[in-house]
Amino acid sequence: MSEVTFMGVPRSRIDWYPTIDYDKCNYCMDCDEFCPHNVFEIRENEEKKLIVKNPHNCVVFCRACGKTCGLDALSFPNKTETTKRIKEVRKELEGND
Amino acid sequence: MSSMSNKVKVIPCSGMGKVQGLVARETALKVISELCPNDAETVCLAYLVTGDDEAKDKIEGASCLTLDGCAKLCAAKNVELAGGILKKKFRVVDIFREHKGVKPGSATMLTEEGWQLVDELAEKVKKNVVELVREV
Amino acid sequence: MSDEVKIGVVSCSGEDCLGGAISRLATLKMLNEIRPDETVTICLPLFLAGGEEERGFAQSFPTLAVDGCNKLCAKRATEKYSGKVSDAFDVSDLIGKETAASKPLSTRYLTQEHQEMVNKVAKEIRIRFEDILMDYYKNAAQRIKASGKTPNCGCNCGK
Amino acid sequence: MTSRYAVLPCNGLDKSVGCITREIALGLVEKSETDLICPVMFRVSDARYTKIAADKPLLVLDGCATRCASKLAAEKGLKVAKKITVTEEAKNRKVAVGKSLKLGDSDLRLAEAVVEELLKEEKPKESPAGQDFSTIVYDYETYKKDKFIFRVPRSGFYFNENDCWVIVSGNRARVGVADFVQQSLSDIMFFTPPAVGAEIEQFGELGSIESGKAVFEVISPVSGVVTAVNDELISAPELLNENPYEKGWIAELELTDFDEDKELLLDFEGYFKVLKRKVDEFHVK
Repeated sequence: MSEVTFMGVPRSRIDWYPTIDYDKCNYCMDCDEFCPHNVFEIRENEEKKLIVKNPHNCVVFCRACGKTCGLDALSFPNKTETTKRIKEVRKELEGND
Repeated sequence: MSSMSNKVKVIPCSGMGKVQGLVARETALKVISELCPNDAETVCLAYLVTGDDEAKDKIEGASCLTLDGCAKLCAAKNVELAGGILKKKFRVVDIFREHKGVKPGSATMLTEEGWQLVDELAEKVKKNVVELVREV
Repeated sequence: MSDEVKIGVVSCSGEDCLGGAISRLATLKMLNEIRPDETVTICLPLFLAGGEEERGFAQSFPTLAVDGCNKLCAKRATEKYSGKVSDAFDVSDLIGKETAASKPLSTRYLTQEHQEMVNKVAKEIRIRFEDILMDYYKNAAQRIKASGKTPNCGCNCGK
Repeated sequence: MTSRYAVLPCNGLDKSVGCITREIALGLVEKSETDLICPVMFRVSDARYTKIAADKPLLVLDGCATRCASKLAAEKGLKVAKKITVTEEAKNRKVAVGKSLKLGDSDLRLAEAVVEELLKEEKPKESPAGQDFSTIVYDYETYKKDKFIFRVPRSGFYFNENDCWVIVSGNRARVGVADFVQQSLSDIMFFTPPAVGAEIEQFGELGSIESGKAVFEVISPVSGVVTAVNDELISAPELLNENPYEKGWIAELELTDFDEDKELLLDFEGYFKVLKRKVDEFHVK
C-alpha cells in the first residue's frame, strides 16, 4: 500500500484534523456517527469518551463533522496556514527529486 | 373514458431505499384509508411501469395527485406516461425543506418526527382531494 | 476493487396489498442488515423516470426479483426495461395467497406477526441470493478456464 | 489596431530570466505601441500605471515560477490578459538560459523570439471579463460502481482533491462540485451561497450544500472575488443532483492568481484517479 498523500504531500505531514474542546463537548457523538473516515473513537469507560483517534484519516480542508456539532466543540486549523504548509512541503519534495 | 370509479387517484412513488419514499407511501396510505376513503384511491405504480391494462384504464383521463419522494419524480412521470391527468405533484423533499434539520427516520421505519411530516403532508393532499371532488 | 460482485434485489412497489409491503421491508432488511455490502436495490418506476443508471442495472448485475402478488411487476418490469433476472419469486407463495392479497400495510401498524413474515421472506431472499452468488462464481471460473486466461489481469490488454 | 499591450515585466535584477523579461518588454515597446509599467515605480505610484493597464490589455512577464509580476498585478487588482513566464518559454524552445546577469547572445535571441511571437499573434482579446461560460462543450468520462455513475468532464476543468471543480475563461472562473459530491449527499435540499463580493482564498469556503445526510462545504479550488452565484440553486437545489457541472454550477469568481492556484489543482487525469479511489473506498448508498 503506497503512502496516503494529499496534493502530492504525505498526509502525515499535514496537520489537519479536528480538535475537541472538552469543556463544550457533551458526548452526543453526532460527529462520530457522521464521519465515514473513522477519525474519532468512542471510549465509553474513560473520562474523555470521545477522542480523535486517527487524525490523518481526516480529509484535508473538510470540516463537515464540525457542522454536525451544535455546541461548536470542534475546531480546525487555519486553512491559509495549511495551504502554505502544503506548498512548502511540495517545494521541499521537488528539491529532493 | 374510463368506466371505473371516479375517485381521485393518489399515487406515491415506490420509495425504495430512501426515507423520502417511505413518507410518500405512508402519506398516500393515510389519505386513501383514513382521511378520504370515499373520495380517493391509489394505483400501484408498479402496474403502470409494467403497462398493466387494468391499471392503465383506471388512470387514463382520471384526476391524479402524485406524491414523490425526490426530484426524480417517478410517480409524476409514470402517471403522465400512462395518460393520467396530473392535477398536482407533491414532493416530500419540499416538506423536508420546510422543516430543516428534521430527523424523519429511515426507509424502513419513521421516527415520531417523520410521522408528523406524514400527517402534515396528508392534510395538504386531503385539501386537494376535497377540491377535486367538488370540481366534478 | 470495483469488480466485486453485487446482486440487485428488486422489490415491487407494493402499494396494492400486504404482500407488496412485506416484499419491500424484506428487501430493505437484506440491503441494510443481511448483506449490506453485496446488495443493491432500485426503485422500479425509475426504469421509466430515471436514466442510464437504472436501465443499465440488470445488464450489469445478476438480479433477484421479489414480488408481492402474482402480477409479478418487479420481474416483468426489470425484464422489460433492463435485462433478464437471475431468479424471482412471489411473496404470496410464502405467506399465503389470502394474507398477501389483504389490504396494504402502514409501517405504523406493523405487528410482531408481520415482522415474522418479513423475516421469513428475507430468509428466502438470502437463500436465493446465495445461490445466485454461487452460480456467478462458478460461471466466472468457467469463463476464465474457457478463455485460457489467467485471472488477475484486470485490464484489457488481452494477456 | 496598432495598440498592443500594457506590459508589466518582473524585471528581476538578480536572475538572468528576470533580465530577459526586461528585454522582452523593451522589444515590445520598440516595435509596437506598447506601454511599459515599471514594477518598482508601480509600488510607489499607482495612479499612472493603473490607467495604462485599464486602457490596454495587460501582459504580465514573469522570469521564474515565483511570479513576482503576477503577484503584483493581483495585488493591484489588475485584469491580466496574457501571461508569460520566461523559464517556460525557454523550456518550450529548448533554450538553456545562461547564468550570467549580463545577457548572452542566446538569451537575447530568446527575448527576440518571444517578442516576435507576441507581435505575430492576433490582436489580444480585450476585456476578458466579458466572456461567459455558455460555450463550454461538455464531454464526460464515467466511472461506474454498482448502479451509480460518476461523471467527470474530460477537458477544460480543473479539480481539487475535495471534489470541487473550476473552469477558467480569461480572468474569470466558474466553480462547482463534482458528481461524487452529489452522489454521496443524495437529494440535496439546501444551498447556502457565498456572498457576492466576498474575497475567497484558495481552499476557502464557497458556501455549502446540504442533504438529509450531511452538510458539504464547497471548498474553492481558486482564489478570487465572488462575482456571481447561481441563485437558481436556492429554490431548485436538485439541479445539483441532475448535473453539478452544468446547471448546478455554484459561483463565479474574478481570479486573483490562477497560475499560482493551478499548482494545487488536478487535471482530468489526476482527478479521475482520485475519484476512482474514493468511489472504491466509500460505498455510496
